[in-house]
Amino acid sequence: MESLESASFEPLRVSDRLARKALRNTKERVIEALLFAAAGVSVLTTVGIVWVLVSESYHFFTVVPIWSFLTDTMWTPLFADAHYGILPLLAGTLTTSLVAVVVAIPLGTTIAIYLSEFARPAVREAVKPFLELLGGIPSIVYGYFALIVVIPLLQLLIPGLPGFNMLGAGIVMGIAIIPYVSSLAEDAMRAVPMSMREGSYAMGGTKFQTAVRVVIPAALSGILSAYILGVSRAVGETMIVAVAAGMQPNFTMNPMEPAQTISAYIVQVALGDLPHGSIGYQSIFAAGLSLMLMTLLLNVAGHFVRRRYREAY
Amino acid sequence: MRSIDRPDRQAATPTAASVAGAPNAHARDARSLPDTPPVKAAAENFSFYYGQFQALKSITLPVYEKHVTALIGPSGCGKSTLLRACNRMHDLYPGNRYEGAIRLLPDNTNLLDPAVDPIEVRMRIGMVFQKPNPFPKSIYENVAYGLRIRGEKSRSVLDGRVEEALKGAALWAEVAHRLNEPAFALSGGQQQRLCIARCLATDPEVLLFDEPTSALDPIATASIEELIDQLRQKVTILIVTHNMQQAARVSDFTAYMYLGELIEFGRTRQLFVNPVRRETEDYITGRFG
Amino acid sequence: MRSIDRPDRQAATPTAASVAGAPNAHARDARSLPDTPPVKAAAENFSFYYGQFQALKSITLPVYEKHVTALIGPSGCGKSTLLRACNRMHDLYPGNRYEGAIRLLPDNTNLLDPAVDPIEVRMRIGMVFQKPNPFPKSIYENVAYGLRIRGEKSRSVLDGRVEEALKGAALWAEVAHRLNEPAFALSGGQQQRLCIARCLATDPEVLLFDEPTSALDPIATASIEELIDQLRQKVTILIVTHNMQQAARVSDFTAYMYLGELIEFGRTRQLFVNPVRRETEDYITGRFG
Amino acid sequence: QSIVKVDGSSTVFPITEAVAEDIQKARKGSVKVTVGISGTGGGFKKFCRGEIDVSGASRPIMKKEMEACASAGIRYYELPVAFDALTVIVNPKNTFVKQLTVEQLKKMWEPDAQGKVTSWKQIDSSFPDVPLKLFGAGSDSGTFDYFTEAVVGKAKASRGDFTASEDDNVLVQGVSRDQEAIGYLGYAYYAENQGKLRAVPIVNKEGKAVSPGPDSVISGAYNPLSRPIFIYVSEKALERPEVRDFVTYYMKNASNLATEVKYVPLPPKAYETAMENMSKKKVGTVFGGEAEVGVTIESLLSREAKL
Amino acid sequence: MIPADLSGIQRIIRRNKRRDLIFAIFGFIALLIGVLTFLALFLQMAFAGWERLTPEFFTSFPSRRAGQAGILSAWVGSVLVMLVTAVSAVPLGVAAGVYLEEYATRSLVTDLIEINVTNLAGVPSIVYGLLALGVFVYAFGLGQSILSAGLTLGLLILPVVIVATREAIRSIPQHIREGAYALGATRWQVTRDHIVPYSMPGILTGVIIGMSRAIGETAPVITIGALTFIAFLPESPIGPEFPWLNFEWLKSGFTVMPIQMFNWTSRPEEAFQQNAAAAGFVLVLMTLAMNAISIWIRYHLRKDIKW
Ligand SMILES: Nc1ncnc2c1ncn2[C@@H]1O[C@H](COP(=O)(O)OP(=O)(O)OP(=O)(O)O)[C@@H](O)[C@H]1O
Ligand SMILES: Nc1ncnc2c1ncn2[C@@H]1O[C@H](COP(=O)(O)OP(=O)(O)OP(=O)(O)O)[C@@H](O)[C@H]1O
Ligand SMILES: [Mg+2]
Ligand SMILES: [Mg+2]
Ligand SMILES: O=P([O-])([O-])[O-]
Repeated sequence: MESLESASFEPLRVSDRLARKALRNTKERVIEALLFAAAGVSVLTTVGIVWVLVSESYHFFTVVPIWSFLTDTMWTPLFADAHYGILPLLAGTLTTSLVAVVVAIPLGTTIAIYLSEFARPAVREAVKPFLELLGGIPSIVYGYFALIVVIPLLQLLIPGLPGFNMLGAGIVMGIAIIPYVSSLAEDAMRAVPMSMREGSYAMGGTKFQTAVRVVIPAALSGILSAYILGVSRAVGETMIVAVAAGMQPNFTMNPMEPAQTISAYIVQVALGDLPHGSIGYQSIFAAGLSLMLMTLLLNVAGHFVRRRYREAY
Repeated sequence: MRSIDRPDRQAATPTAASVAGAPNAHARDARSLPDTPPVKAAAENFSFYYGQFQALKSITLPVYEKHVTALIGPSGCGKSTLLRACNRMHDLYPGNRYEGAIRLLPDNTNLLDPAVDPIEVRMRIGMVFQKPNPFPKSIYENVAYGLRIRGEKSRSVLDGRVEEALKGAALWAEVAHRLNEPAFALSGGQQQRLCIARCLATDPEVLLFDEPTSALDPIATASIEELIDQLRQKVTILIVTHNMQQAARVSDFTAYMYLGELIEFGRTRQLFVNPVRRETEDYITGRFG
Repeated sequence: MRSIDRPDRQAATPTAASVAGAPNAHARDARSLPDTPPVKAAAENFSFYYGQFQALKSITLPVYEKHVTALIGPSGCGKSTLLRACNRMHDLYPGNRYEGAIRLLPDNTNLLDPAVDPIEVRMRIGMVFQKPNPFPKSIYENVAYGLRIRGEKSRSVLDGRVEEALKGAALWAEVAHRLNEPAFALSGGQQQRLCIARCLATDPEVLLFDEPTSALDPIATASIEELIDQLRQKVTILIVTHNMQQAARVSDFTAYMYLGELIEFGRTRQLFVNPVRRETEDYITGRFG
Repeated sequence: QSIVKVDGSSTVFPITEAVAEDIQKARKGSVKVTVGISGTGGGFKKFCRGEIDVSGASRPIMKKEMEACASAGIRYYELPVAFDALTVIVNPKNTFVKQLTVEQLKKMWEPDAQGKVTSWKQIDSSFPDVPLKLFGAGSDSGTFDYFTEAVVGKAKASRGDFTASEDDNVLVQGVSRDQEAIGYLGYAYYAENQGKLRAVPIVNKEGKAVSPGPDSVISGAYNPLSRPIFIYVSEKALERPEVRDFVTYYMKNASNLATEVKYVPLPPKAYETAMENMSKKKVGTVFGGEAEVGVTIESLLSREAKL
Repeated sequence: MIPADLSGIQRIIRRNKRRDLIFAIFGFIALLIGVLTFLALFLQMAFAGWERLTPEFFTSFPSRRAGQAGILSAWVGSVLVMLVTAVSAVPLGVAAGVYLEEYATRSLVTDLIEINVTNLAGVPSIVYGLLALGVFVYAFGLGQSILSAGLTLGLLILPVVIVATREAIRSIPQHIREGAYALGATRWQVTRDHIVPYSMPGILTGVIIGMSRAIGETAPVITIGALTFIAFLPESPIGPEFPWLNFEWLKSGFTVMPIQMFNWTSRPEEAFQQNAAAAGFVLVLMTLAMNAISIWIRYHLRKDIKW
């Protein structure tokens, strides 16, 4: 017994060891708490966003009945005959997004299929950085491009097209979101196991048949989430529409017309200086809240799509 | 030359020269001999390279019509490589190279000829993989797939062929009432039979099986083996298996491979009971591998 | 308390209650041997649960000081689980549960006691993994790491210990001139010896090896086995291996496990030549597993 | 660090920017100026919160803003810097609009027109029945206030369904690219883009159609759309040397710089009087906090002298 | 229909392969559209802004004379804002990522954080602008400063950094962790000595991608209110005496590259469009450079660590 205790190999006595352990534990705890706090910041951000949007909108909705906000077809909060109908902004947002999606989804999907199923690896590696760069270009630059290049071109093709219109803005926005769609869709397709493709090729399928009939259905959930992400980008995109779509809350779904989107309204107002607390100031938060709800809806939809079409391979 | 047709009498494979001179000689021979069936396909001095690495070394091997030929050998010996060469699966990946020939009878086409479209080869030869790989579609669409890519649109033709194929794969009874359910809802064994039905629907001349039961439980395995037993009446089968009992149970002929070479080929019974080569014997008795 | 040191006379492990009454064959086997060395560590009625699944069932097993004890048994029998319990590796993952005790002598600490800091356990017990897992740092830093986390900063002390450890792992000659190169530049066998040196640098009381050569080629394997043979002079070793030849070559004692239970424990020579239990014999002769 | 903070009117911005740029060059960076563009109203809001030192204004300070300033204890000097002619612009390809009366403008812009007046034909039966596309100043701008006052008769009374922008390029681009468009903006912005836009002559009180331009502004013929523009300087801020330096520099060079950026400068006398008022600490406005239309250069001069 | 003979099969193959070819052509065209748009955009700006891309362009302040205007205050502003962004987002994001991967056991709280991060990544940037307006500018009283803007963009890229960190950490094989733990390392030691260093390339890639996105963000910065003429630089972050740091610049007003470009785009004068093109070109080069760096890191730095 005696010999056992003295033969301790640990250079420290037990009490020292305990002290060290306690110290270590405190340090570990403190660090963990700090890291947790850092993770909590993201939650605080969300709380902050919701709090700002809801509290300012709350004041807004004490003045403006929700019903008229949702049904009025005019949005003139800053003018004498003030109307607070979100519909024109909503129509603008949806129309520009729709144009963008009509451009981005077919092109993005085609590119994704081409890169994932057709292109040689060398081509894929060479082209992908280009697409990434396309996705990295600031949206103000796209706005400039829409205004200076694309809309004048469109006016040549379509006589009578106004100088600001949703078509031009939407097309450029579509190009801007192609990379999001194509890279996510391609990732989804590449995640389809080779055995699935081999099954189709072994039946005598061509690349196109394999891609369309086997790979796409198998990657459907990933592809759909890519689409949803694209839509959600389009809905929230600001500078392109602010610069090129016109700044007029115009209740129309005709892409040939100028209109304002929710996000563009917010920047427009922010360009001036509305006094803190005025109804105009609050109106941008009400608009922001609508925008946030739309993207939230898309996020939730994405979540369910991923659930519903979870890859079973 | 006799060696090919008479695996039971002589050792191993024919010499390179014997096949090179008369590509379809064994076919003729096969027909001429009473105890071997006609040849449906044959590898002739077939070598294969994954980039620099030579995975198969001058393989010469006949596959007899409407019989089951099993490929056995330790892991990595090149069984899958040989099987997959038979429907040009290696074409899907860059850097692979074929040498020699694999001929399909009766038309004596060299499957590996660059002028032969791999799609044509694959339309004639079906393949069933190690892991069941049904498409993410309904049961019906899985079976109809091969017909659809051949351009068949008539619903009634499809219906008929799908039923026939499912019956052929001994799956009809189990799925007849739920053809529109997703294929993933089936059990592993059912999925594998579905993959077989998928091949049968297009009437392939040869069916390739790559360890078709290694991902399955014993009951599912038994049902697949039984199915293979029935299929041999209609179609030529080449099967890779690492389970020697299975090879013994289902095959008529067996080829033993080692390190990319064909060591011995013969009637299954004979090869298992009385192998000519010592390596084969070591492997079969479990002393090695 | 002498019983601790003399498992040959009494129960294999220190607390009389646990082992003395235990009906385990191995305890008796061990005792029956004339001159067993002192016990360094011992599992006592040790059970382990992955969530609901019980992976180890009341294991009682001594590990003798400065000897090599091998754990053998078919895949999934719980060898790695037992080994990893010895340095509380399971604490890293949620949902695992220990029952019983693993005691470390001479201080008779129950390693599994929640009050015992797993870090302390791991500082006393080193571990070498199946796949060599050097850190992506220089060779020097790999070996010095254990000392650094113990707060050692003096360069001269570190230099000395690193050299000593590398010599102990029979690696010094090969790497002395390139201590600052990345560890990944070494061959697999060298990497594994580096991992051993990494443990040796901190003077562990026990070294755990989990199939340390299964990812290595035969030459590297031989060098590791030779190293283990030298190490036994200095440190107590517990090694998992699925290679029975290896167990026979390197170990002094062997424990055969099956389905989470310890079937038999004894001197290696005796267990291999003349196993007490039939299951062990079946496994050793290759009739099973 | 002492920075002169200027904000407010986009109309005044070109002059202020010129002053800011030149003084920073002249003083080799020892004076630092920031110039924001929040519109006249936005500028006054900040000004009366004490956030800025100088506010540009394209209309006189209004009652509400005076009260806000008073309650915050902010007193200010009102310094006129130039005259501007609000210019009604159409696309050069628009051939049917030869001139417009104030009544016709009112028909287009009054709040009642919102959602109803959508065709040129509704303005004048001689005009074709093509869509009417309106571009105008944003609701936070002095230009907007002045235009609505002058045309509709009440400041800020305007329809809301038009392309409203604080950003004058949006108006230029919009009108220059659209044959059916009409808009209004500060003369300087028209002058810079004469090739792309056409200014519409406006029928004045005397019944004559007059085009905007330096001469018609000085003569007072271009009414009611000419107006003085100002800067307002906080009394307290003026005690700071850099602000005083900036304002003095502004007054000394306003005449030249206004011309350079295409405004109509005031007679030298006006700037001198303003400086005098400042040195005599005459704070406050010469306007009653009411919107006023048709202030001529002479009347402005006489009012200033009387402060 | 189903071919029985070889020629039938060959006919079908020919038809199927034609579709293959047609699609391949389409795919190639789609790819070209993407790549060509990029080139068109890039070259258009390069040609339009070429004359302005002189050294003076980078060392001059904005000016009313397009020919003399430069981007000095803009690029310095961008750099400073990015500095705040990086300093705020990187430690927070990495710490959060480390927490989620290395520390958190699955619980309601961590689920919440995870869902939250995913959702934040989908929140439009303009909404971050609103958050900043309500919280930083008004509630915290930080005003329209570099600090407000930097923090806003920091929050904006936080999800990107978190996700990149997590992915990088996840790619570290478990046996490396176990190796360190087996030596007796504490969780923090493992994190500090192994997890963070080994995931650095991945984290850096994510950070740079996030920063390249932040540097081009316009809308949230406009929402804070940064549309200003600024012709001087904020105080230097390096102070004259110990500790040689100066935090005055954080409170300074500012402008950034995209805002400067937007500003010029908004000018009606033709000459400013050239400046806008030149500024856009520089901005795109900046983001391209950042992307290129991240691609380089991905392909090269990661090669050094292979498991
Ligand atoms: N894609 C590949 N690239 C390079 N070498 C490969 C590739 N696939 C297989 N090999 C190698 O070719 C040899 C034969 O592989 P193959 O898969 O044909 O073996 P196998 O007999 O089917 O083995 P198993 O029983 O394990 O399936 C092996 O050495 C293998 O490592
Ligand atoms: N993390 C885990 N969660 C749940 N069960 C596990 C886990 N790890 C191992 N098991 C199960 O515990 C049992 C013992 O596993 P263990 O890894 O200890 O076996 P082993 O004897 O080391 O086998 P091998 O020789 O294959 O390494 C097995 O049935 C295994 O499936
Ligand atoms: Mg295989
Ligand atoms: Mg194990
Ligand atoms: O910017 P404004 O001059 O129109 O107020």
